Amino acid sequence: MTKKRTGVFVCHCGNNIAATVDVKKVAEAMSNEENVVASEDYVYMCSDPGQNAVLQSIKDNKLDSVVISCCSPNLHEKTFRDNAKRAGLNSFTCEIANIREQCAWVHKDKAVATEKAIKISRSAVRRAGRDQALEPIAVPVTRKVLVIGGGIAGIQAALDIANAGLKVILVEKLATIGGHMLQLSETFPTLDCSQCILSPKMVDVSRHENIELMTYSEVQEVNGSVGNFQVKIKQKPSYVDPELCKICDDCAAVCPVVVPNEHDLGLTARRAIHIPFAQAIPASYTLDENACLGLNPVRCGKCKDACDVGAINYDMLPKTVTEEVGAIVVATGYDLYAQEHMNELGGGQIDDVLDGLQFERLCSASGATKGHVLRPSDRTVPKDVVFIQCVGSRDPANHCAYCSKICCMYTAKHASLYKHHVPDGRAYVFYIDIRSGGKGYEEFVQRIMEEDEAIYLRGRVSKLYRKDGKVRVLGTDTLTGQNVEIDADMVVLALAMEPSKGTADIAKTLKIGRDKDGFLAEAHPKLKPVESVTAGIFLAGCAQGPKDIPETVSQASAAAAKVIGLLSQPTLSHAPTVAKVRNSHCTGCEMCVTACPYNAISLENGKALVNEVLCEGCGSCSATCVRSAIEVKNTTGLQIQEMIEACLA
Amino acid sequence: MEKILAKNKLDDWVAALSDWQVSAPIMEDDIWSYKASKGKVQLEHSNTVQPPKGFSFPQREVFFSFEQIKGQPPRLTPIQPKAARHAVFGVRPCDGAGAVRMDTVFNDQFQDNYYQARRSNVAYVGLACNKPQGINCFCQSVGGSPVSSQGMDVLMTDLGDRYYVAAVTETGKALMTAGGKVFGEPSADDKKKLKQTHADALAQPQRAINNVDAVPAKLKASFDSPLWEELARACIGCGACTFLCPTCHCFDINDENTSSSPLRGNRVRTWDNCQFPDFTMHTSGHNPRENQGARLRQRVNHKFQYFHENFGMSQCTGCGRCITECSVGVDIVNVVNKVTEHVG
Amino acid sequence: MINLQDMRDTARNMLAKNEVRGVIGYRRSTNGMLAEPVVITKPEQADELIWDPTCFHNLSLYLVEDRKFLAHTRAKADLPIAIIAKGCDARSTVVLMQENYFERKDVYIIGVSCEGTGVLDERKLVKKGIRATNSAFDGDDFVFTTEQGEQRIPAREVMADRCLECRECFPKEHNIVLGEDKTGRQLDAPFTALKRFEELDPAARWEFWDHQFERCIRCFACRSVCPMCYCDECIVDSTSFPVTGQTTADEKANRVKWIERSATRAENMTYHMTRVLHLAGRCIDCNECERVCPVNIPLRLLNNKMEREAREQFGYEPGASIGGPSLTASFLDTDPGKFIR
Amino acid sequence: MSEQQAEVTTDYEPRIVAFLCKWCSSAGSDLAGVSRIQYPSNATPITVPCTGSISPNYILSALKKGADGVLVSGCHIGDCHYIEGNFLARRKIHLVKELLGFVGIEQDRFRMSWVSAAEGAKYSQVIKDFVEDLRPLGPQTKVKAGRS
Repeated sequence: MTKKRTGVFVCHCGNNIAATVDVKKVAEAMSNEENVVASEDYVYMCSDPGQNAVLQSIKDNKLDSVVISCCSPNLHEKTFRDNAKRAGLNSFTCEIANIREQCAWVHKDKAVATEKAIKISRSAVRRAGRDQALEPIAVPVTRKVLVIGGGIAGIQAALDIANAGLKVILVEKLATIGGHMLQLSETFPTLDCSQCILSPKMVDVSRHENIELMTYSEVQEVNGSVGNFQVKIKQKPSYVDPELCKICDDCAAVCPVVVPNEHDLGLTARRAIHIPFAQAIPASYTLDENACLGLNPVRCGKCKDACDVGAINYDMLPKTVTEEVGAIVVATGYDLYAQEHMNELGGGQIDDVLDGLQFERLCSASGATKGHVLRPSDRTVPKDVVFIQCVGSRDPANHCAYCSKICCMYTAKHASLYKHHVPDGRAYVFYIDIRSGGKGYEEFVQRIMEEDEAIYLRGRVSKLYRKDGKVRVLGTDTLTGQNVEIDADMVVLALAMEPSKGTADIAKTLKIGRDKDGFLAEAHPKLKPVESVTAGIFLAGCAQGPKDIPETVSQASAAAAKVIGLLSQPTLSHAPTVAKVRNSHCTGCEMCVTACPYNAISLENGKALVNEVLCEGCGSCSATCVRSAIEVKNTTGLQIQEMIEACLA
Repeated sequence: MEKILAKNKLDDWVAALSDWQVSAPIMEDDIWSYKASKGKVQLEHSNTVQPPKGFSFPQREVFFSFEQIKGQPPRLTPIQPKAARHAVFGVRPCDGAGAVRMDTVFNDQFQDNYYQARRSNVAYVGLACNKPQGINCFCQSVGGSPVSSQGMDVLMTDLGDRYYVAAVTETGKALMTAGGKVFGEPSADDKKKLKQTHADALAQPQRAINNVDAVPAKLKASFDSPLWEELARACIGCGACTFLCPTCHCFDINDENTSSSPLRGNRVRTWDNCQFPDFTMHTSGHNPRENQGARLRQRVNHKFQYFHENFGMSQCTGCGRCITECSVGVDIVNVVNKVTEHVG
Repeated sequence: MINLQDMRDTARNMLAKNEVRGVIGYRRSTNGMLAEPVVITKPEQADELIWDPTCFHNLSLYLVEDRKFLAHTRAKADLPIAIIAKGCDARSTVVLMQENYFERKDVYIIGVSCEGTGVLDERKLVKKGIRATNSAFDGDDFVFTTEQGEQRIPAREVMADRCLECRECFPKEHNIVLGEDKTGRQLDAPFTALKRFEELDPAARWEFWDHQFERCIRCFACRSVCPMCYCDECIVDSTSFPVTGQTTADEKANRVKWIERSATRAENMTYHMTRVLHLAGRCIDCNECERVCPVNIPLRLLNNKMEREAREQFGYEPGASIGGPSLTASFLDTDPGKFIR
Repeated sequence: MSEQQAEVTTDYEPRIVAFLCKWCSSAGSDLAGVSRIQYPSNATPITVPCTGSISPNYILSALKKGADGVLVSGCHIGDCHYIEGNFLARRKIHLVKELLGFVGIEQDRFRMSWVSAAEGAKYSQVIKDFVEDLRPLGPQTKVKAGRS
């Protein structure tokens, strides 16, 4: 290799660096380096004059590589690489030596800080000395998007993206889209009917020419990377042809099998062949094969006989399709923390202790009791109802550490709905504190307290048990310091929200991370709240963390905007710092293939072959290869070795 | 100068050599190797795993150190081996013969100062082999003898409770003179016993190279023999045979950098090894000795043909180490016999 | 007991029927009583094959040599090659296949069970002062022919350390197998020697290894004899360098030198430590490296240490499965991480 | 071929090579900087993409070139930017650490830590602790190449 001509530019950063690091001395030390032909310092390297000085030096000294000793590469690596590019240099031969955050700001003694700054800079000079000029890899994109989850988040994202002219595949696990929002009676703080605002959107989805809806389906496998994912989707058979089904209910009428209805959270029953609810999209019956007597005319066959239009087909098979998409939105939503976990509150074994969603179904006009609040055990009107907040939330020792965010609001809503249904009833609310940040939220809660006369008790409930046909509630009112005992007709638990079942699996399938609570992890808590850590995969709704409907809709639209932005270009550019195989040394042992987190390596004619578009340049392959037959460009063993030497010289 | 040394006086002689560092074979890590004697010398060893060649030709020799500061001419600092006089006890005749061959190589046409600086300070106090040291001894097949004083400064012969000690060189005389009164004068009986012991030693059966005089010519005629590859089929290409050989002397010279900017380091000579694949590899990737057969041929031919042509003697001294220490049964005696037996 | 005639007949028949192109086995060497590896290719050579306590070599090395030879000569083998494989040899063959070095169909494994006696450690015999001209298995004993006549010694007194601790003397992976499966007949608990060594305090351990690494002469016998060290270029101190038409001048000039050629302690140590780390999860304890070391560096301790870590911390058993992932290319969520701050 | 023991100096300052992953620990050390948390200057950082890319050779090489201590720091388990690079590292580094201890090299010479981008204070603590633990050990001479 012909020797590099490197220029070093040491930034004072005003006094930020220069106060602790003798920048002149650093520049001088660098000028003694073998490859260095120019070494300068300047007060603000990132300023226009600073950048111009670098530009000029590159031209004057015919530099082929530059090192900027300045702040963290997270701040100005791009600035200086772009600048180097303007001067005709390859941007990948520009290295940053972080002498501010990692040196000047954390040390006081000028002598030792200067010495360390020299080591850091020298190390960057060595790296630059063996940097290859690299060109970004252009990746053509597929202008099609996969949205996983057909709740409000998925629906909103799908509509926004489809309206921008991109094709969307919306995959929903259940037989209908709509999600939990469809189970809600009214929504806070305006108390408008949930179904009424959601149903039109669901219809839009089903009629949109750019949206392909796949219900009763799950994503099984995802390969590829941003711009070009290959997804395998499996659609379970519904045994009913939605094109033919007239939703006449003749089939359900004759079906002999009765099972609990999930849509009503078990408060009602349904048949094996059923429609989840009247306005389901797609508007079609579904035969639940787990409940059915056997999909066999010999065993039963009543529904098939009853269907005039011949929509029922017992021989329908699962269908697996493979689709190419350019981006993915994950909106897999939440589930309520199971009552079974709450041993102190009866563990789900006490009659008339409901969770919030069950209560929604009691209040809903389309629900279990046709909109009359009746307690499940004896269908009487409950006169004393206790609502308990923070059940399972904010309890790091036993349950979930986090706040589920929406419970304060929906409990207030529940109390209000209850009082509207049963004006002479008493609504008690146990709370720890009220979190009502949101437009009109605080006013809403105040109104429930004052106008609806809900009785708010600050404290926790220690025990629930059944006594004399009622539920005895033992709690404390911490404001008066007294124990409280209430014989309630019904108790409603505001259970914590947790990531929906299957979130762990989908995270694994998508190779995206989860946070400590199991929610999908955003790439950055503040600056990248809708991006996952994997490029091209975006997050929307409660899969990423508890949130209410407006917030979910905002995030879904934000994710949609990101997707639209991403796919608005004909090609994407992928970092060229990818792994490279030395064929002469590779023996095809496949260790790198196993180690690669991105399935970017395969064996071709007995040698490892890197798919540069999939490779993220993590280097797991290179550390695993015992032969050094694979290395990441510009982070080679030789570079690291020389950097080590530079750190210890 | 010929003397008698009672075995229990051996340590006294060693003690008298206060100007010398004394090394002798000691058993450590289950092998015999030459180590600093620490005052005690017991000559009950079978041959050492490593020959004494490292005393004059160490595995690593620094020639000079260098430094290149940017913008300045390179600075070299020559390094000379430290000169300490070293007496090595218990050297077997095959290794004495080895020293003669090494001296020949490093003084032929060009005198290697590093070698010579060390060699001139080393004295070998040999010990004749009354019995072969192992099953693979064949010194008599290669012009040597188990009682030879070749290459020695002193030769000792074990006569039971005493050694017959004979000076071979002036250095040897000096060593013995330093011992002074620890020695006795040999009686006629001692001389007779010595003669008998030597005669008995020579009569001990050894492995043999067949028709040894014809070997160089026959090897020359067998250069293209397919037998080489066959005989090397089990060879694993390690360097044990040559690193342990008392006469293998090939070396490599490398710059070992301690810093790359400014460039600093040492120019170092290390043993090299004709059994390693890169020994003759060209930059192009071409290797004239591209398989282990060719490398075996090189080792054998160098010992038995080329050295003969250059210096009129076999380079191999028949110590048998390369046979004993080969982990897969490559046997130089067998190889020479097999290859030559088919040549007319 | 292994019937030698069975072994010879098997080899002869397979060669005669053209089922294999060669049989890798043992024959008598010219170096005393020892066996040496051989590849026979003709049926009439079958009678050269032997089986005795000096058949300690791990012959899977010659499968590697064979593949290298085929690659070098660009020859295509249409028949498999057969190998006589003890339990340990079979395990290393499995690792080689796990790493795709060759395919299962390319190898015909003639397994031989060590039946719990294992093989000889020649050094232990020398230490006992026995010079033998022949050795044979007999039940739990080895029988040596010496000048003083026949000498019978309980195998465990002179058996290789690895055999004393062997957990799997029966070659599980095989096409045919000779001898009985006496798995479980280990004489010492696994890692007995290792445990003994680990009782030393760190300072004593350092003193020990300092001395050992100092002594290494870097003849690379350990590496050369190791079936797992099949790299064309060793990344620590190569004595070979594959050059192809695509090799650039830059690659030739700028090779990473993790160590220097000088056989000094630090260099030797780096060489051995790297080797040990690269063998972690791949070394199946045939202990050929320690056997061939001319200066007796106890390399088995190092490899054993890695083997035990793999087994106890990661539940990993090298040479157990052709299809399984390699140790360092895989992980478990439950891997220990307490050492991390 | 014996090497000289490095003379024990009174004002000994341990020299540490710190391999930091780009996404968490390097960012964490940036945060320490932004927060102006002071810590000893003994550790010189080398940023690598991921702890999973750290070959045992890097660690041995640093020790051989005279590092008194080597630090490897990356994302917490589950937080790896590359999903599972730190899992691979954890296994590999465990082996390196065990081996170093086995041959009698002070276990405290080598350290691994998880430092997230949010843990600037932790990064500084890791360095402080490491320097304090290294100080009593004196200069590292065991693996260090001592050339004439």
